[in-house]
Amino acid sequence: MTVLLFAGVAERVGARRLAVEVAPGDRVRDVRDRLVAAHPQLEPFLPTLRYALDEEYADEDTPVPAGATLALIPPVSGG
Amino acid sequence: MTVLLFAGVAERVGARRLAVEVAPGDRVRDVRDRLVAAHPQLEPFLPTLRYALDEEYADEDTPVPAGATLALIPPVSGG
Amino acid sequence: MLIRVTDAPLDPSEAIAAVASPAAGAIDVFLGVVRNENLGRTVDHLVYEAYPSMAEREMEAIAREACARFGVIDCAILHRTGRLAIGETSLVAAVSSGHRAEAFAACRWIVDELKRRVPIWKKEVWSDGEEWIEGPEALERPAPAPPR
Amino acid sequence: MLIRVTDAPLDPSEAIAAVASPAAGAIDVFLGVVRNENLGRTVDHLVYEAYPSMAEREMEAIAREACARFGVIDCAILHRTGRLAIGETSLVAAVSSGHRAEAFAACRWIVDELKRRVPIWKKEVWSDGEEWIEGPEALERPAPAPPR
Repeated sequence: MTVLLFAGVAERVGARRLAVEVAPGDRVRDVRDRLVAAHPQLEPFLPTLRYALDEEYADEDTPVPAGATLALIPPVSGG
Repeated sequence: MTVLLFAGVAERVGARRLAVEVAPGDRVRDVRDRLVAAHPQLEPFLPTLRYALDEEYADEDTPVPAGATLALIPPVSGG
Repeated sequence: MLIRVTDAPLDPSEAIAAVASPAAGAIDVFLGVVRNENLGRTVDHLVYEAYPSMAEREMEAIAREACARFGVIDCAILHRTGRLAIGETSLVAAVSSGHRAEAFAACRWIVDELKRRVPIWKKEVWSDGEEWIEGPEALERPAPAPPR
Repeated sequence: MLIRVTDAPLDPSEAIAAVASPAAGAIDVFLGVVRNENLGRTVDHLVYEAYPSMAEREMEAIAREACARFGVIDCAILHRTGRLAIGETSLVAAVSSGHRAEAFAACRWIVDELKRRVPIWKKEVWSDGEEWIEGPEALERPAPAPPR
Protein backbone atom coordinates (compact mmCIF):
# COMPACT_ATOMS: atom_id res chain seq x y z
CA MET A 1 0.00 0.00 0.00
CA THR A 2 0.98 3.65 -0.30
CA VAL A 3 1.93 5.49 2.88
CA LEU A 4 2.06 9.31 2.89
CA LEU A 5 4.43 11.21 5.18
CA PHE A 6 4.25 14.90 6.06
CA ALA A 7 6.08 17.70 7.81
CA GLY A 8 8.63 16.59 10.43
CA VAL A 9 7.94 12.92 9.78
CA ALA A 10 8.70 13.27 6.07
CA GLU A 11 11.88 15.22 6.79
CA ARG A 12 13.05 12.69 9.36
CA VAL A 13 12.45 9.68 7.14
CA GLY A 14 13.66 11.47 4.04
CA ALA A 15 10.62 10.50 1.99
CA ARG A 16 7.11 11.80 1.44
CA ARG A 17 5.73 8.51 0.15
CA LEU A 18 6.58 4.88 0.94
CA ALA A 19 5.34 1.58 -0.44
CA VAL A 20 4.59 -1.11 2.17
CA GLU A 21 3.52 -4.73 1.79
CA VAL A 22 0.13 -5.45 3.31
CA ALA A 23 -1.23 -8.89 4.24
CA PRO A 24 -4.95 -9.68 4.22
CA GLY A 25 -6.46 -8.88 7.63
CA ASP A 26 -3.83 -6.26 8.46
CA ARG A 27 -4.89 -3.38 10.66
CA VAL A 28 -3.37 0.09 10.77
CA ARG A 29 -1.09 -0.91 13.62
CA ASP A 30 0.37 -3.81 11.66
CA VAL A 31 1.36 -1.52 8.82
CA ARG A 32 2.66 1.02 11.31
CA ASP A 33 4.81 -1.60 13.06
CA ARG A 34 6.26 -2.72 9.75
CA LEU A 35 7.07 0.91 8.89
CA VAL A 36 8.81 1.49 12.21
CA ALA A 37 10.87 -1.67 11.76
CA ALA A 38 12.05 -0.41 8.37
CA HIS A 39 12.42 3.24 9.48
CA PRO A 40 13.35 3.40 13.16
CA GLN A 41 13.45 7.22 12.86
CA LEU A 42 9.65 7.02 13.17
CA GLU A 43 9.87 5.83 16.77
CA PRO A 44 9.89 9.25 18.48
CA PHE A 45 6.76 10.34 16.59
CA LEU A 46 4.63 7.38 17.71
CA PRO A 47 3.18 8.81 20.96
CA THR A 48 1.43 11.66 19.12
CA LEU A 49 0.94 10.20 15.65
CA ARG A 50 -2.55 9.90 14.19
CA TYR A 51 -3.52 7.93 11.08
CA ALA A 52 -5.77 8.51 8.09
CA LEU A 53 -7.03 5.86 5.68
CA ASP A 54 -8.12 7.29 2.35
CA GLU A 55 -8.32 10.82 3.81
CA GLU A 56 -10.30 9.91 6.94
CA TYR A 57 -8.95 9.59 10.46
CA ALA A 58 -8.63 5.93 11.45
CA ASP A 59 -7.81 4.03 14.64
CA GLU A 60 -4.86 1.69 15.05
CA ASP A 61 -7.49 -1.06 15.05
CA THR A 62 -9.03 -0.14 11.71
CA PRO A 63 -8.61 -2.89 9.08
CA VAL A 64 -6.68 -1.75 6.02
CA PRO A 65 -8.69 -2.22 2.80
CA ALA A 66 -6.83 -3.42 -0.27
CA GLY A 67 -5.50 -0.51 -2.30
CA ALA A 68 -6.04 2.02 0.49
CA THR A 69 -3.70 4.94 1.15
CA LEU A 70 -2.44 5.38 4.70
CA ALA A 71 -1.29 8.80 5.92
CA LEU A 72 0.82 9.37 9.03
CA ILE A 73 -0.50 12.53 10.66
CA PRO A 74 1.74 14.24 13.22
CA PRO A 75 0.06 16.82 15.48
CA VAL A 76 -1.44 19.44 13.19
CA SER A 77 -0.56 23.12 13.47
CA GLY A 78 -2.57 24.93 10.82
CA GLY A 79 -4.40 28.19 11.34
CA MET B 1 -28.00 77.88 22.33
CA THR B 2 -28.18 75.46 19.41
CA VAL B 3 -30.09 72.22 19.91
CA LEU B 4 -29.61 69.33 17.45
CA LEU B 5 -32.41 66.85 16.73
CA PHE B 6 -32.04 63.47 15.07
CA ALA B 7 -33.98 60.55 13.64
CA GLY B 8 -37.56 60.18 14.93
CA VAL B 9 -37.24 63.27 17.12
CA ALA B 10 -36.25 65.45 14.18
CA GLU B 11 -39.08 64.06 12.05
CA ARG B 12 -41.66 64.57 14.80
CA VAL B 13 -40.62 68.14 15.52
CA GLY B 14 -40.08 68.94 11.86
CA ALA B 15 -36.64 70.45 12.46
CA ARG B 16 -33.07 69.22 12.79
CA ARG B 17 -31.81 72.28 14.61
CA LEU B 18 -33.48 74.69 17.04
CA ALA B 19 -32.33 77.85 18.75
CA VAL B 20 -33.22 78.13 22.46
CA GLU B 21 -32.67 80.94 24.93
CA VAL B 22 -30.45 79.97 27.87
CA ALA B 23 -30.20 81.78 31.19
CA PRO B 24 -27.01 81.78 33.29
CA GLY B 25 -27.02 78.76 35.63
CA ASP B 26 -29.31 76.70 33.39
CA ARG B 27 -28.88 72.95 33.47
CA VAL B 28 -29.71 70.49 30.70
CA ARG B 29 -33.13 69.85 32.20
CA ASP B 30 -34.03 73.54 32.12
CA VAL B 31 -33.32 73.74 28.40
CA ARG B 32 -35.13 70.46 27.86
CA ASP B 33 -38.22 71.72 29.70
CA ARG B 34 -38.26 74.90 27.64
CA LEU B 35 -38.01 72.81 24.47
CA VAL B 36 -40.89 70.58 25.49
CA ALA B 37 -43.04 73.62 26.31
CA ALA B 38 -42.42 74.99 22.82
CA HIS B 39 -42.64 71.58 21.08
CA PRO B 40 -45.04 69.28 22.97
CA GLN B 41 -44.39 66.59 20.33
CA LEU B 42 -41.17 65.92 22.28
CA GLU B 43 -43.13 64.63 25.28
CA PRO B 44 -43.34 60.94 24.21
CA PHE B 45 -39.57 60.76 23.66
CA LEU B 46 -38.63 61.96 27.16
CA PRO B 47 -38.54 58.59 28.99
CA THR B 48 -35.72 57.27 26.76
CA LEU B 49 -34.02 60.48 25.65
CA ARG B 50 -30.32 61.02 26.38
CA TYR B 51 -28.43 64.30 26.05
CA ALA B 52 -25.06 65.37 24.72
CA LEU B 53 -23.34 68.68 25.36
CA ASP B 54 -20.68 69.49 22.77
CA GLU B 55 -20.56 65.87 21.59
CA GLU B 56 -20.31 64.27 25.03
CA TYR B 57 -23.10 62.53 26.93
CA ALA B 58 -24.39 64.74 29.74
CA ASP B 59 -26.81 64.33 32.64
CA GLU B 60 -29.97 66.34 33.10
CA ASP B 61 -28.10 67.99 35.96
CA THR B 62 -25.13 69.13 33.89
CA PRO B 63 -24.80 72.93 33.74
CA VAL B 64 -24.99 74.31 30.22
CA PRO B 65 -21.90 76.36 29.30
CA ALA B 66 -22.40 79.51 27.25
CA GLY B 67 -22.23 78.78 23.54
CA ALA B 68 -22.57 75.01 23.98
CA THR B 69 -24.45 72.77 21.57
CA LEU B 70 -27.05 70.43 23.04
CA ALA B 71 -28.04 67.26 21.19
CA LEU B 72 -31.17 65.25 21.94
CA ILE B 73 -30.19 61.56 21.57
CA PRO B 74 -33.03 59.04 21.18
CA PRO B 75 -32.10 55.37 21.75
CA VAL B 76 -29.34 54.58 19.26
CA SER B 77 -29.65 51.74 16.75
CA GLY B 78 -26.44 51.68 14.73
CA GLY B 79 -24.53 48.57 13.85
CA MET C 1 -6.79 53.49 14.62
CA LEU C 2 -9.06 54.00 11.64
CA ILE C 3 -12.40 55.57 12.62
CA ARG C 4 -14.91 56.85 10.07
CA VAL C 5 -18.58 57.68 9.57
CA THR C 6 -19.26 57.98 5.86
CA ASP C 7 -22.01 57.73 3.27
CA ALA C 8 -19.68 55.89 0.89
CA PRO C 9 -19.65 52.06 0.66
CA LEU C 10 -17.42 50.37 3.25
CA ASP C 11 -14.45 48.23 2.25
CA PRO C 12 -13.47 45.54 4.78
CA SER C 13 -10.03 45.31 3.14
CA GLU C 14 -9.33 48.88 4.15
CA ALA C 15 -10.10 48.08 7.80
CA ILE C 16 -7.94 44.94 7.66
CA ALA C 17 -5.03 46.87 6.16
CA ALA C 18 -5.46 49.58 8.80
CA VAL C 19 -5.04 47.18 11.75
CA ALA C 20 -2.27 45.07 10.19
CA SER C 21 0.91 44.79 12.24
CA PRO C 22 4.01 42.55 12.22
CA ALA C 23 3.06 41.55 15.78
CA ALA C 24 -0.46 40.46 14.81
CA GLY C 25 -1.20 36.75 14.63
CA ALA C 26 -4.96 37.20 14.46
CA ILE C 27 -7.39 39.68 12.94
CA ASP C 28 -11.12 39.48 13.54
CA VAL C 29 -13.43 41.48 11.32
CA PHE C 30 -17.15 41.97 11.88
CA LEU C 31 -19.56 43.20 9.21
CA GLY C 32 -23.03 44.44 9.98
CA VAL C 33 -25.10 43.76 6.87
CA VAL C 34 -28.61 44.85 5.82
CA ARG C 35 -30.87 41.80 5.95
CA ASN C 36 -34.16 41.32 4.17
CA GLU C 37 -36.22 40.64 7.29
CA ASN C 38 -36.60 41.92 10.84
CA LEU C 39 -39.14 40.87 13.46
CA GLY C 40 -41.04 38.99 10.78
CA ARG C 41 -41.37 41.99 8.47
CA THR C 42 -39.87 42.15 4.98
CA VAL C 43 -37.38 45.02 4.80
CA ASP C 44 -37.06 46.99 1.55
CA HIS C 45 -34.07 49.09 2.60
CA LEU C 46 -32.59 50.92 5.59
CA VAL C 47 -31.66 54.53 6.18
CA TYR C 48 -28.89 55.26 8.69
CA GLU C 49 -28.57 58.70 10.20
CA ALA C 50 -25.69 59.80 12.43
CA TYR C 51 -24.54 62.68 14.54
CA PRO C 52 -21.27 62.28 12.67
CA SER C 53 -18.79 64.27 14.75
CA MET C 54 -20.02 62.79 18.04
CA ALA C 55 -20.32 59.31 16.52
CA GLU C 56 -16.67 59.36 15.45
CA ARG C 57 -15.70 60.65 18.87
CA GLU C 58 -17.55 57.78 20.60
CA MET C 59 -16.17 55.23 18.12
CA GLU C 60 -12.65 56.43 18.83
CA ALA C 61 -13.27 56.19 22.59
CA ILE C 62 -14.58 52.63 22.13
CA ALA C 63 -11.55 51.65 20.03
CA ARG C 64 -9.15 53.05 22.62
CA GLU C 65 -10.98 51.32 25.44
CA ALA C 66 -10.97 48.01 23.52
CA CYS C 67 -7.21 48.22 23.01
CA ALA C 68 -6.63 48.86 26.70
CA ARG C 69 -9.20 46.40 28.05
CA PHE C 70 -8.31 43.43 25.83
CA GLY C 71 -4.64 44.18 25.19
CA VAL C 72 -5.11 44.09 21.44
CA ILE C 73 -2.84 45.81 18.93
CA ASP C 74 -5.16 48.00 16.87
CA CYS C 75 -8.84 48.55 16.04
CA ALA C 76 -10.75 50.04 13.12
CA ILE C 77 -14.43 51.02 13.15
CA LEU C 78 -16.27 52.21 10.04
CA HIS C 79 -19.99 53.01 9.90
CA ARG C 80 -21.98 53.93 6.86
CA THR C 81 -24.90 56.38 6.69
CA GLY C 82 -27.64 57.11 4.17
CA ARG C 83 -29.76 54.67 2.23
CA LEU C 84 -28.55 51.05 2.25
CA ALA C 85 -29.97 48.23 0.17
CA ILE C 86 -30.29 44.60 1.29
CA GLY C 87 -26.83 43.00 1.42
CA GLU C 88 -24.93 46.26 1.84
CA THR C 89 -22.52 46.67 4.74
CA SER C 90 -23.45 49.19 7.43
CA LEU C 91 -20.63 48.48 9.89
CA VAL C 92 -17.07 47.16 9.73
CA ALA C 93 -15.14 46.54 12.95
CA ALA C 94 -11.65 45.04 12.78
CA VAL C 95 -9.27 44.08 15.59
CA SER C 96 -5.69 42.80 15.39
CA SER C 97 -3.98 40.98 18.25
CA GLY C 98 -1.23 38.53 19.04
CA HIS C 99 -3.60 35.58 19.48
CA ARG C 100 -7.16 34.88 18.46
CA ALA C 101 -8.99 34.88 21.81
CA GLU C 102 -8.47 38.60 22.38
CA ALA C 103 -9.29 39.49 18.76
CA PHE C 104 -12.68 37.73 18.94
CA ALA C 105 -13.50 39.11 22.39
CA ALA C 106 -12.52 42.70 21.59
CA CYS C 107 -14.35 42.71 18.25
CA ARG C 108 -17.52 41.41 19.88
CA TRP C 109 -17.22 43.98 22.65
CA ILE C 110 -16.74 46.82 20.16
CA VAL C 111 -19.92 45.90 18.28
CA ASP C 112 -21.94 45.60 21.50
CA GLU C 113 -20.61 48.90 22.77
CA LEU C 114 -21.22 50.68 19.47
CA LYS C 115 -24.84 49.57 19.53
CA ARG C 116 -25.15 50.88 23.06
CA ARG C 117 -23.74 54.35 22.75
CA VAL C 118 -22.71 55.59 19.32
CA PRO C 119 -25.25 58.19 18.11
CA ILE C 120 -26.39 56.48 14.92
CA TRP C 121 -30.00 55.60 14.11
CA LYS C 122 -31.58 53.17 11.70
CA LYS C 123 -34.88 53.57 9.93
CA GLU C 124 -36.47 50.45 8.48
CA VAL C 125 -38.43 50.95 5.30
CA TRP C 126 -40.95 48.31 4.25
CA SER C 127 -43.21 48.26 1.21
CA ASP C 128 -46.02 49.76 3.30
CA GLY C 129 -44.37 51.98 5.86
CA GLU C 130 -41.27 52.88 7.82
CA GLU C 131 -40.09 53.18 11.40
CA TRP C 132 -37.09 54.50 13.30
CA ILE C 133 -35.68 51.60 15.29
CA GLU C 134 -35.16 52.56 18.92
CA GLY C 135 -32.31 50.81 20.67
CA PRO C 136 -30.12 47.87 19.75
CA GLU C 137 -32.33 45.24 21.33
CA ALA C 138 -35.11 45.85 18.81
CA LEU C 139 -32.81 44.15 16.32
CA GLU C 140 -31.71 41.29 18.51
CA ARG C 141 -35.08 40.09 19.75
CA PRO C 142 -36.09 36.83 18.06
CA ALA C 143 -38.80 37.11 15.44
CA PRO C 144 -42.30 36.53 16.84
CA ALA C 145 -43.74 33.05 16.38
CA PRO C 146 -45.78 32.75 13.17
CA PRO C 147 -49.58 32.96 13.69
CA ARG C 148 -51.34 29.61 14.04
CA MET D 1 -19.64 26.85 1.08
CA LEU D 2 -16.24 27.97 -0.17
CA ILE D 3 -13.44 25.61 0.92
CA ARG D 4 -9.90 25.83 -0.43
CA VAL D 5 -6.28 24.91 0.29
CA THR D 6 -4.04 26.90 -2.01
CA ASP D 7 -0.52 28.26 -2.34
CA ALA D 8 -1.88 31.55 -3.74
CA PRO D 9 -2.43 34.61 -1.50
CA LEU D 10 -5.81 34.63 0.29
CA ASP D 11 -8.37 37.38 -0.31
CA PRO D 12 -10.78 37.99 2.60
CA SER D 13 -13.17 39.75 0.20
CA GLU D 14 -13.64 36.52 -1.69
CA ALA D 15 -14.66 34.72 1.50
CA ILE D 16 -17.03 37.54 2.45
CA ALA D 17 -18.66 37.48 -0.99
CA ALA D 18 -18.96 33.70 -0.79
CA VAL D 19 -21.00 33.75 2.44
CA ALA D 20 -23.13 36.79 1.55
CA SER D 21 -26.89 36.25 1.69
CA PRO D 22 -30.00 38.49 1.75
CA ALA D 23 -30.86 36.85 5.08
CA ALA D 24 -27.49 37.70 6.66
CA GLY D 25 -27.37 40.52 9.20
CA ALA D 26 -23.88 39.66 10.43
CA ILE D 27 -20.66 38.33 8.94
CA ASP D 28 -17.64 37.50 11.07
CA VAL D 29 -14.30 36.98 9.37
CA PHE D 30 -11.17 35.65 11.04
CA LEU D 31 -7.68 36.00 9.58
CA GLY D 32 -4.72 34.00 10.80
CA VAL D 33 -1.65 36.12 10.11
CA VAL D 34 2.07 35.39 10.26
CA ARG D 35 3.50 37.25 13.22
CA ASN D 36 7.11 38.20 13.80
CA GLU D 37 7.48 36.44 17.14
CA ASN D 38 6.49 33.17 18.81
CA LEU D 39 7.43 31.91 22.26
CA GLY D 40 9.95 34.71 22.52
CA ARG D 41 11.74 33.82 19.30
CA THR D 42 11.96 36.14 16.29
CA VAL D 43 10.32 34.49 13.30
CA ASP D 44 11.76 35.08 9.82
CA HIS D 45 9.00 33.31 7.88
CA LEU D 46 6.69 30.29 8.04
CA VAL D 47 6.23 27.31 5.75
CA TYR D 48 2.82 25.64 5.71
CA GLU D 49 2.46 22.13 4.40
CA ALA D 50 -0.88 20.35 3.90
CA TYR D 51 -2.32 17.01 2.98
CA PRO D 52 -4.47 19.03 0.59
CA SER D 53 -7.24 16.61 -0.37
CA MET D 54 -7.81 15.47 3.20
CA ALA D 55 -7.46 19.02 4.53
CA GLU D 56 -10.22 20.25 2.22
CA ARG D 57 -12.36 17.29 3.21
CA GLU D 58 -11.95 18.10 6.93
CA MET D 59 -12.52 21.80 6.31
CA GLU D 60 -15.76 21.02 4.51
CA ALA D 61 -16.87 18.74 7.36
CA ILE D 62 -16.11 21.52 9.86
CA ALA D 63 -18.06 24.08 7.79
CA ARG D 64 -21.07 21.78 7.55
CA GLU D 65 -20.96 21.03 11.25
CA ALA D 66 -20.67 24.75 12.09
CA CYS D 67 -23.77 25.53 9.99
CA ALA D 68 -25.77 22.80 11.74
CA ARG D 69 -24.48 23.42 15.26
CA PHE D 70 -24.80 27.22 15.31
CA GLY D 71 -27.67 27.66 12.84
CA VAL D 72 -25.64 30.01 10.67
CA ILE D 73 -26.27 30.64 6.99
CA ASP D 74 -22.96 29.89 5.28
CA CYS D 75 -19.26 29.38 6.00
CA ALA D 76 -16.05 29.77 4.00
CA ILE D 77 -12.63 28.41 5.00
CA LEU D 78 -9.46 29.16 3.03
CA HIS D 79 -5.97 28.03 4.04
CA ARG D 80 -2.73 28.91 2.36
CA THR D 81 0.32 26.68 2.00
CA GLY D 82 3.96 27.27 1.09
CA ARG D 83 6.28 30.00 2.28
CA LEU D 84 4.59 32.92 4.03
CA ALA D 85 6.28 36.16 5.07
CA ILE D 86 5.47 38.15 8.21
CA GLY D 87 2.09 39.85 7.81
CA GLU D 88 0.77 37.42 5.20
CA THR D 89 -2.55 35.67 5.78
CA SER D 90 -2.47 31.91 6.35
CA LEU D 91 -6.16 31.37 7.16
CA VAL D 92 -9.46 33.04 6.35
CA ALA D 93 -12.67 31.81 7.98
CA ALA D 94 -15.95 33.65 7.30
CA VAL D 95 -19.42 33.01 8.70
CA SER D 96 -22.73 34.69 7.82
CA SER D 97 -25.78 34.56 10.08
CA GLY D 98 -28.97 36.40 10.95
CA HIS D 99 -27.55 37.94 14.10
CA ARG D 100 -24.07 38.55 15.42
CA ALA D 101 -23.88 36.14 18.37
CA GLU D 102 -23.97 33.03 16.17
CA ALA D 103 -21.53 34.49 13.64
CA PHE D 104 -18.90 35.17 16.32
CA ALA D 105 -19.44 31.80 18.04
CA ALA D 106 -19.37 29.75 14.85
CA CYS D 107 -16.30 31.53 13.48
CA ARG D 108 -14.41 30.99 16.72
CA TRP D 109 -15.44 27.33 16.77
CA ILE D 110 -14.31 26.82 13.16
CA VAL D 111 -10.84 28.18 13.90
CA ASP D 112 -10.49 26.06 17.06
CA GLU D 113 -11.67 22.96 15.22
CA LEU D 114 -9.40 23.59 12.24
CA LYS D 115 -6.40 23.81 14.55
CA ARG D 116 -7.43 20.53 16.14
CA ARG D 117 -7.96 18.32 13.16
CA VAL D 118 -7.18 19.70 9.71
CA PRO D 119 -3.96 18.08 8.41
CA ILE D 120 -1.87 21.20 7.91
CA TRP D 121 1.51 21.79 9.51
CA LYS D 122 3.55 24.89 10.14
CA LYS D 123 7.30 25.18 10.18
CA GLU D 124 8.82 28.20 11.88
CA VAL D 125 12.02 29.50 10.35
CA TRP D 126 14.28 31.76 12.42
CA SER D 127 17.57 33.34 11.45
CA ASP D 128 19.41 30.43 13.09
CA GLY D 129 17.21 27.40 12.64
CA GLU D 130 13.78 25.99 12.01
CA GLU D 131 11.23 23.71 13.64
CA TRP D 132 7.97 22.00 12.72
CA ILE D 133 5.38 23.17 15.23
CA GLU D 134 3.51 20.25 16.74
CA GLY D 135 -0.07 20.93 17.75
CA PRO D 136 -2.11 24.12 18.03
CA GLU D 137 -1.29 24.79 21.67
CA ALA D 138 2.34 25.48 20.87
CA LEU D 139 1.11 28.71 19.34
CA GLU D 140 -1.29 29.66 22.09
CA ARG D 141 0.97 29.24 25.08
CA PRO D 142 2.04 32.60 26.49
CA ALA D 143 5.61 33.60 25.81
CA PRO D 144 7.99 32.63 28.63
CA ALA D 145 8.82 35.32 31.15
CA PRO D 146 11.95 37.28 30.24
CA PRO D 147 15.08 36.19 32.18
CA ARG D 148 15.84 38.22 35.29
